[in-house]
Amino acid sequence: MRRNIPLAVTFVVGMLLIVSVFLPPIETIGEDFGVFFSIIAVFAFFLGGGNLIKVHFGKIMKKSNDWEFSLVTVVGFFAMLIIGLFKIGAPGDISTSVTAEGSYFQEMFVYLINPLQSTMYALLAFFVASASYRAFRAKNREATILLVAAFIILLGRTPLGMMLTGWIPESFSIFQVPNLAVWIMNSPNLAGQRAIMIGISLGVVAMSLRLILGIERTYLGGDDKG
Amino acid sequence: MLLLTFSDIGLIVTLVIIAAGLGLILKLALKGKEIDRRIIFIFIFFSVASPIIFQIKFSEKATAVVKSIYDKIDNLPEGSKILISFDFDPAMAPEVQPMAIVLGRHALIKGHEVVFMSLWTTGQSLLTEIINEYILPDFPEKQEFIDYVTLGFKAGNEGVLKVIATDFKKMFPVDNNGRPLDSIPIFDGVKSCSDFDLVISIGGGKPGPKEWILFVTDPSNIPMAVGVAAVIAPQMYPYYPAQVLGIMGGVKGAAEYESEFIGNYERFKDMKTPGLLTMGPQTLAHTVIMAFIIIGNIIYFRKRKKEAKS
Amino acid sequence: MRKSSLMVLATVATLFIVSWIFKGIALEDIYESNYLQGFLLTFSAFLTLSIMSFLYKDNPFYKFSEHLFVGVSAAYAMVVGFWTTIVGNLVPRLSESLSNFFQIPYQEGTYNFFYYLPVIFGLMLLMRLSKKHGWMSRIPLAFIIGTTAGLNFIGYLRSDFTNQIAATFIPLLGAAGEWKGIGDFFSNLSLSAGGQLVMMLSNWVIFLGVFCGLIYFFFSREHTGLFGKASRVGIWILMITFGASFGYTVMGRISLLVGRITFLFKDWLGIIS
Amino acid sequence: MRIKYSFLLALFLLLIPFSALIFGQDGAAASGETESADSLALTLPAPVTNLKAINTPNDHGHSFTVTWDISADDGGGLKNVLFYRVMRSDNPDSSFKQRGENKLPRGASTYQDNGSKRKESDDFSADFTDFYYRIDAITIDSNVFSSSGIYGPVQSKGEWYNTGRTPVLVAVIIFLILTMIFVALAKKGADLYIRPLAGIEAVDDAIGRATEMGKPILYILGLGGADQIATIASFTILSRVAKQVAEYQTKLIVPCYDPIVMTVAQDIVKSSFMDAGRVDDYKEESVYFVTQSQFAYVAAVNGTMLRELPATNMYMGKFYAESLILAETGALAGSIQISGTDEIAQIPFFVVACDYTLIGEELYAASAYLGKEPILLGSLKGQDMAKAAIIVLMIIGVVTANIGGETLENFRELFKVIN
Repeated sequence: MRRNIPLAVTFVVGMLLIVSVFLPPIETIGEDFGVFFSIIAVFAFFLGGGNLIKVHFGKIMKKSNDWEFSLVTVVGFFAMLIIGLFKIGAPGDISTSVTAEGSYFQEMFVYLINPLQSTMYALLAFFVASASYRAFRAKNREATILLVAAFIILLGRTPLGMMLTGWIPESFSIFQVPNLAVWIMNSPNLAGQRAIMIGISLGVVAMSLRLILGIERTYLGGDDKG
Repeated sequence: MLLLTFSDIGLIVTLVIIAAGLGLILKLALKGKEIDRRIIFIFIFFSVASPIIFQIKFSEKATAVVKSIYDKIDNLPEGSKILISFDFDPAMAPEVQPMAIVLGRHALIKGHEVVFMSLWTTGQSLLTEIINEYILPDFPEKQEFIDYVTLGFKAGNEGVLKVIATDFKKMFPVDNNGRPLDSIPIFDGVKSCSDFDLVISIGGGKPGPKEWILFVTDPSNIPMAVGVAAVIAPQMYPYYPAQVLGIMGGVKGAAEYESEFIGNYERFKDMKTPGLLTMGPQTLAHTVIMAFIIIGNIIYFRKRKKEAKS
Repeated sequence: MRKSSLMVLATVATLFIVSWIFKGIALEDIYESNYLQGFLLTFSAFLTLSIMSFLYKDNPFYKFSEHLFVGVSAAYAMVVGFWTTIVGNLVPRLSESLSNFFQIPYQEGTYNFFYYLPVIFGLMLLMRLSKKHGWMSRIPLAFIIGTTAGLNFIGYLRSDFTNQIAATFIPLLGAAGEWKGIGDFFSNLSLSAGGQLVMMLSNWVIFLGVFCGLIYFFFSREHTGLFGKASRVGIWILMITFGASFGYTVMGRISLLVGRITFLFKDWLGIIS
Repeated sequence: MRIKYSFLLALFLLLIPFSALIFGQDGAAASGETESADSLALTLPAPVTNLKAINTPNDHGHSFTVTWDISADDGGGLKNVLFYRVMRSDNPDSSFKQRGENKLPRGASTYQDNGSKRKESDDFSADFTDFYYRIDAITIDSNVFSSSGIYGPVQSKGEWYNTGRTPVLVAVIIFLILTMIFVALAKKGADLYIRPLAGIEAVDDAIGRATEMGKPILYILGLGGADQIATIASFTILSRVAKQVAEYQTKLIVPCYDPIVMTVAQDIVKSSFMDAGRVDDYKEESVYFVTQSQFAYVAAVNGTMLRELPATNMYMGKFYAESLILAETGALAGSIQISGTDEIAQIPFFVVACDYTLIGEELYAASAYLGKEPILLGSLKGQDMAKAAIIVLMIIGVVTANIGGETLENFRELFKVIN
């Protein structure tokens, strides 16, 4: 029972959406359901925020490792929540956008969230280097192909590529590294991407069907009472 | 006397440090010792930061696709008519604006008569900015209407192209300032796009280089060159070399052109080259990454040899 | 805390306070509240460096930034969700008085009552906090998953996958009109990057690449014999794809770092113009 | 043998909808315009002829499809027609207004006039109400134009079934039947082979390794919400992992990016522990919410990796730019890493930085692999049949592409119909 109702809901909703494509009067139901989803997601914020506070409060109470930093999280969380919900420092009345220029909420974004997130993102520059060093090794045939493809593309994006292979005559110009790099991007790379994409599309269709038919039901957890 | 600029010193110091560091690591690598990743991180930070601080540029050797544009402009007889269309917006500008600047300079210094225009609404202000702030200050001797003219933006997307392919003055009866084209010397003898010796479109969206090729230059066999954002470049290659004589792809393409240009024109040796400047950190970082890939493989094979022995 | 870490903490704090003062003085002519602006900039720089310090090893500065980031960003997402979804989407459809309170236009519509459905589902989701009725939270989940499955099933069947297949229909001898007969082909034979041979080669590689790639993804057949060989070629194509995509992305990643370093040296330290 | 027949049957069935599409298509009006007008004379152009407006078929009403023959001076004659304007009124004599924001370019001969379905809207276009249409052929000067005769009255109405999408319906039904056949076969106990996947086999080893080392397992569900198929696939993998973890009594850490995903993950882990009969070992804090901000989440997970030093990291689901940050930090912590995503742009980073990677489709197949339930395996088999059909179609497509341009266009067109 506790498992069958949800299964039935999934089936009905899934089928309804499939059928709606063929029935003009309910054609837009998919969009409406999308909005519904985002509304449900906001309710889930209570669960998420509650869980976050619970975890960090727990750490503070127990004085477990690094509890001082949990305090930072909790203070930051509530400060931002209050600033945002009451639109503190907003340049106009309640109808101004919460991210309006000059509001404290936006200032927090510009001076706090933005540097943090762009620096986190920029760490990738370091990690592409360390990953290249660690993983591009000619251990076997596949790894060698991976290595060579990456190396040619890298070389093609520096002046070195042209310096090393610029002497190759026009009638063999495909072997000039920059040209070769373009060719790899346009041909084998394209083929690989396409094969993966077709596979994914097919997988999504099959997986969706398994979900609607209730063949795949692990996401519902067990038949327990919890 | 040896005259070294600030950035020359920076370049030398940077290269020496990186080379020495890599040499040291190579020595360790030959013993089969793995490198701590923090060392790689330091190299990356250094190779990105120092070109920014010292404004380091590396000279690029132009690839054939870029060189052919350069040669075309260089070899056209003085007084040839060139049409340059700025088909981009501010979002795309960092990538393609360097091309617009260097092409404008090159065309003017060769004494060609240049016509600037744009198919994008936002192109108008970019056009004015690029011409007035970057190109003209270097050419005080050039006169508007005789050496160059700005037609500005014209709405209508491909529609504009279809018309100017056969009749230029119908679409542009007057220039940017309202001056009739008939009274502009450059347009003496220009009826349609076919009367230009070269058409260049710089952009990456729609309408852009692709539309120029399809509607104007390919049907009328007009020499055409394009400059595009890096992501678009692969889509342009099928047109090369039959329909377009050359392609500049992304900042790299711009940098190659700049390098070729400043290498050949003493007067512009010290000009601002945004393309080459952007490529500085890229080139150094890419080279360092490649060096580490090679070192990684040396270590791997050394280790395998050792294991095979024992 | 050990003495050495206290020393580090004190040094870092002093450095940033000094930087704050200098920045404040430097900004005197630009901003009215120059010390506040100076603090904000310095603090941004501190956060930037704290995150970067993670590359060396985990440390208290990173922990501080990380925990601050988590708290503030979690609240950020919730606040934006509240204003855009609840106030932006739900309120104008359900309550005129609340719409007036938030000063947004009330959207009258015949089917607005449907919007109680997500509210009910949302409340059911919260039921999981109760031990007895916790199972009810599975109903909204089932609704979400049903929606996902339905939309994806029909969406992928209709567009993605048919488009991808259709794109593979390429002429193996070159585009229409380009094939000028075998004599012409041989007399112009070259490995030039824009030449016909290379173009043909590309088309063959794309076709065979997709073919072998798909073979690789076969689950219910043993990959042996001819099938196995094709599947092996499939892996190679995939490996080229991965290597090339990786190499291609490096440029974009370096640009990100350029952005951060420019912030540090230009906006904060003012070393470069 | 049975399998072989069903294979052929499946192949055949799958080919039907696509061929059905050939008949379902309607020829799109293509207007070949090559020359441009050379005279600018502002004489009135010839008006359009043969104007018709009909209720747009296969929709929910409030829409008309207007067609006409282009003006004699569009592309020929005086060549002075540059635009068309579709005008509508509820009165045959007056108050015609332009429909749509922009004029139509020359050469256009059809327009779909969609009005709003909402009564409150200014653009509301009521069903079962008389409307009249007129087309203006406009020259370069928008004040110089000639109008066609008035067509009408015409009424719009809605339909219940979209006949244009019948081919999709056929495809849907066939997919359903296909899956059912193989699931039924599987239930009857047909021996279904599946080839080994290294990434899947590594899961068991990785859990064993974690147990031996006494270190935790970190499971990341990705950045997708519960509305992503990849996330749902990840749920099923998590449930297997959790079951084994419960049996081996290893520690499991699941930091979540999305609150809904967190609730589902909590349910899954808890019931897996129950299934394993170790409900007392279930710790609520093992599945927790972090934040719904990409890089803050990564920052926190990175910290967790270096502080907890998990023996195994699993990344399954939807990942974006953070993929490499996570995988490299995990490698630094010395963990064995297994990943799987359907985000094509991120697969390369996982392949490079992780020990095992499930590429795209393999992620969805993983649940069937781990469960070894015949039903799931049957559905995998059905999926492979579809793949075989695609390969056949591809070959046919390439062959037609080489026969000639027109055949190719027709064949390609057949795929465009599914909309």
